[in-house]
Amino acid sequence: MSETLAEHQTGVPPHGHAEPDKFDVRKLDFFYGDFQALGDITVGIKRHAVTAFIGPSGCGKSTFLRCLNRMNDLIPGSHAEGTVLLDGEDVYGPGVDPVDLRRRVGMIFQQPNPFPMSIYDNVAYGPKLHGVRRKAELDEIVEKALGRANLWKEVKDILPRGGLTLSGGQQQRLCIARVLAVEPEVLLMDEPCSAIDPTSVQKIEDLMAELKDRITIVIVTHNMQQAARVSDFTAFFLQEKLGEAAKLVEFDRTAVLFTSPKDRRTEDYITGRFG
Amino acid sequence: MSDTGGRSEKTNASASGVPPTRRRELVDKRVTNALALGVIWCFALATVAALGSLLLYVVINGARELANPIEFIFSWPKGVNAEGGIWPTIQSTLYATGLAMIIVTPIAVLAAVYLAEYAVQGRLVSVIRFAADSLASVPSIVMGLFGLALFVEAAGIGFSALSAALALSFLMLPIVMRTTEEAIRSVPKYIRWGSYGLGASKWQTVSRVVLPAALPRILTGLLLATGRAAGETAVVIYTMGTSLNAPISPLEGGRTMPVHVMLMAMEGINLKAAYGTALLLVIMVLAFNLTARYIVRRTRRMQG
Amino acid sequence: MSSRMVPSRRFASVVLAVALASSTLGMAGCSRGAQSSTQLRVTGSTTILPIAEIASEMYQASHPGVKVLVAGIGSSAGIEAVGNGTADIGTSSRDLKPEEASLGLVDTPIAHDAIAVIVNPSNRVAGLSKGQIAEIFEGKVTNWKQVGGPDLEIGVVNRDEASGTREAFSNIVLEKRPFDPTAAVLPGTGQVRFVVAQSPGAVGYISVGFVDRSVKALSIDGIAPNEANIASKRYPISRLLHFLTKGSPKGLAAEFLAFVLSPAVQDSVVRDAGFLPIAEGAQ
Amino acid sequence: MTDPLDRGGRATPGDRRPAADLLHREAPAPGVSGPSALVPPAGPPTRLSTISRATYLKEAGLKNLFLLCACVAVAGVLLIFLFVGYRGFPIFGKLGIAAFLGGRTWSPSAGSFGVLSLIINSLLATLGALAIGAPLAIGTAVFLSDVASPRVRELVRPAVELLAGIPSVVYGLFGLLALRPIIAKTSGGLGFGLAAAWMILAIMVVPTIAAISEDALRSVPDGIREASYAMGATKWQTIWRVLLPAARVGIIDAVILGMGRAIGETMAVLMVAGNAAVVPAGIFKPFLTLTTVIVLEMPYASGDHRTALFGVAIMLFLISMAFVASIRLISRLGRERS
Repeated sequence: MSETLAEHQTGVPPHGHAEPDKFDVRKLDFFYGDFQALGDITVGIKRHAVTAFIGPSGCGKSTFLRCLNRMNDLIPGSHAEGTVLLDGEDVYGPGVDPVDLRRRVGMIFQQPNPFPMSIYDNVAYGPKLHGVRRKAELDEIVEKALGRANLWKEVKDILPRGGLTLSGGQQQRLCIARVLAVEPEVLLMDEPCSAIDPTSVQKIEDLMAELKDRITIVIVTHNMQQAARVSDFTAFFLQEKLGEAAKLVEFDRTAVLFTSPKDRRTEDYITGRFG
Repeated sequence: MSDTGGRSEKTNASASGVPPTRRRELVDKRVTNALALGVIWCFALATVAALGSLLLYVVINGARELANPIEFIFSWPKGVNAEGGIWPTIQSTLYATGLAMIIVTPIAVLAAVYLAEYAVQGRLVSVIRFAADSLASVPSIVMGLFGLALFVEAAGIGFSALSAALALSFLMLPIVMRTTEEAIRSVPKYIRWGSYGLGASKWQTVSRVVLPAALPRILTGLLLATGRAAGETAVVIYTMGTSLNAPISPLEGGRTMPVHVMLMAMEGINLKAAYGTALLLVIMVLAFNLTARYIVRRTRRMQG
Repeated sequence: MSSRMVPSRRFASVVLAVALASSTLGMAGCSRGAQSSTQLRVTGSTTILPIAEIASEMYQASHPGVKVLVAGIGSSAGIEAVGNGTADIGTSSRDLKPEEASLGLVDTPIAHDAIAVIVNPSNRVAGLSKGQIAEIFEGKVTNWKQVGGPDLEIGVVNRDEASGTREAFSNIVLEKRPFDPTAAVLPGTGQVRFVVAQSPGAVGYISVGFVDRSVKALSIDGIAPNEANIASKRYPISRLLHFLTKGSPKGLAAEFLAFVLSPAVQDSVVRDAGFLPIAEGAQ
Repeated sequence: MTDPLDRGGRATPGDRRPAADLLHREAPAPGVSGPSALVPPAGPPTRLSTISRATYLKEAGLKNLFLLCACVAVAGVLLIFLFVGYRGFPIFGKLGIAAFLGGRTWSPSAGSFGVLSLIINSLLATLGALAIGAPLAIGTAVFLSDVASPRVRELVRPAVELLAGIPSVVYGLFGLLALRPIIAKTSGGLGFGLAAAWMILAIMVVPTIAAISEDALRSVPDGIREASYAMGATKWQTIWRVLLPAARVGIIDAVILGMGRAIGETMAVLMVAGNAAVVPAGIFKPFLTLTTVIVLEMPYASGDHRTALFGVAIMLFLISMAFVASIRLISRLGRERS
């Protein structure tokens, strides 16, 4: 993609801080009805890097992830306050179309969720939504997306078969291919590996490393080893008391956060004292 | 049954130190259990026997009439006692029911889409649900008089397949609505998220992912409701009339199979025709039912 | 599927609109041309239904393009239908009531009918007096032993109020006194027949034309309901069957009426249905 | 189909396709470095598209269309009430509600339209049918949910479902021609009467009651069953003391729905009731109900008689609404208690 090329040409290091953050979140509060789920989150998600959100379950990391592409809009009675800037523009700004936002900020879920249709149609679904009609063009997009998801070789002969007939790990990669087919700028992954077998986990982690050159990746995981393996940056979330809003405790380069956390609570968590 | 029985036996055997009253309690408990379960078995068997005897009766008596099925199905009733075939009643039944299905399907499915996907719990939704439940429980004779008053007389459509279809669609509406809503709700949330996550709008998600996924169960509901409509008597008798006619235009009246059965039985002259028509009607309705079950089973196999 | 659903909805509404429009046109057309069109609606008595249906089949066979729609909905309904113009010919197995005189109907009798009182063949009673029958149907006599039969409860089978047979029976036998309200009310001649045939203590009344071997017709005041007795008018419970038109019959209605009165119908259909030709009774 | 993501005037013409779109949008970024990128470039912001009017209108329009469809159900109930009411209501004014509801004589030819006997008969038929049918149905439901082996269940459940699919006129035919002669032989009467109606209606309510009761029984968590067995209860004790009470609300709903089905049933009752407009003196005597009076007399009714029959339909409608309302009330009470 042109931006990536431009970066390399101008010699900016891929993860340099000089580059503006992809997401710039400022003082975000999030509510389910009257209950405040997230409080005062301020964080910058770095471009072309993998950022991991960790924390004990129920700490709001998934909720926060879903604020980034406004998936939370689907929950009746919820609302967000504060700003979430994507390339400098507020995704919660007046009139912003969450539907188009989600095309740019794709999402992978915990449970592999292929549609009950063929493998081909699963991947072609997104491009078709956005107006691609020509068969040849669709074929190309499908092959490319499956290729980027490292699934092409396994499924190229069984494209008309139902997506649900694949194994769990394959299904998850199919879902990744499905998202890649709409060329998102950001990929949000909500515990993508918790429902699949270890071999497939390996494949997906490899895939993330390949993809991050071109796509900004945010992954929620409760597996700290995974966070340490795949991410460049890590954010630690914590809900300290039941009924209180979850907060961002610490955010730093993964290497720093896991070796010398600044916050006591982070240290307790990563050393396994709770959670 | 057997495993609990086994368990209490074991208790009994090792109960040598237990006082006699306690032992009798255990025996009583076992006897009561066996008796009660026996009664439950009898109830279930009685239900099955009721179905069996009903079907058997209709089949035995109707089979004679259906000895020459082609003639019985495709020829017209002749003479004083409506002997011969029953083709016009079959055509009337299929016409009115098919038309009702065409009318009710889009409305019921979209209504269910609203309830399952768009509606926010509130006063309006509970009013809609109450109305649907009420509609489902309106006695069919009342629905028939309603059709007579509104479609046949006030709207001036007359005794016709269209009037019957409109009245029948009110009968089918709550059934199709409920089964479709359940079908839509049974589509996993995750699948919806997958679509939204790709930048699909709500309608795109509903129309391209949710409805296709729910289609088999929607079809099942539709078939069951259509079967119900095809067997309905009281609604059509006041909306389509009783004249023996094979309707071509929706404005023509006719006599459906259940109405024919009823008239033959009431008139009592040609009971053979009543049996034959009843058998055909039962076969038709069972075909709807069995197709519906087949669809469910096949989908379950494919998705599970 | 749902993208297909939108058009189908559109289709349905188009069908509806077209249907509604053409129905109004159709209705207008009907009311204007009812008398002279190629369609004739004959509605009313279930007793007359067999005659009307066969006659209509024969008539349609010899007059291609003509449609005769026959419905049996009861004499009263037939009279009302011809009165308000929803039928061209109303058929009735009873005479017009005084309050129906204002409808302006013209009566053409087409056949004689007698009403037989029937019992189960196992019943050893063979005949009753008219008075006894009246008492049974009024509910005053409730056991066969009161009229010389076995000790068996009488199961009275009555017809519904729409029935011309009931009307005639009420006029002739009960002299308009009320029926026993606890009696079973059955809506069809055949049903009365098979219920009586299946219940040992039952008694009912049906048109003589429908009596068959499954039931036994009682003689009344010693007179059996056979053809000779009916033609000679000795059998006490008999009546005329009527075709009614609004004003004197015109056009298709007149032609059909003439056909029904012709020997082709009178000598075969009317007789086959168990009635007597209108000319014969007059002798 | 129009592109739902058509962004009206805001997008550059011709950049509909996502890939191309993306390139266009990203293109300016590399040139701008540092914090200045956070400031939107001069000119209208083009990256985050706003909801276009067309999209918004389409989605809102569809939603309203669906709402409209859902409201057809409401309209149906109102129309029924309106049109049946419009035809039947005058009878209340003419006779007075008390004379209509409280009158014991239904004799149209004599101009008396008292429906009390018919109401009593309908209730007698319904309650008797439930007394037979409800235990049968609940027993069958228990059988299906907790007693039968999976294989037996796969045979019995379809049978129960098919029972629901059989047209009521076929039940009527069976009642009239198979059941009634048997009753006539054993009782010595005509065979018409409550006894015949009870048997037929009892079979007819079984599928309704059994299906809903079974759902209710199945929704009782397995943990509760296991807890009961673990305390040494037999299967029957578990069913009687634990499962049936736990599924109580659902079972009551089921019985009320069955009651609605029985009281509204027309054709089957018509064939076996015998249609005498009096409260019968015994269970083998003919009787007329609210539903059968309509189907029997409507073909020839005119004037006040016709109005009175529509009045009877209003009563049936209100009774069925009352059943639905009571189900709602019961399930609300049940929810509050638990």
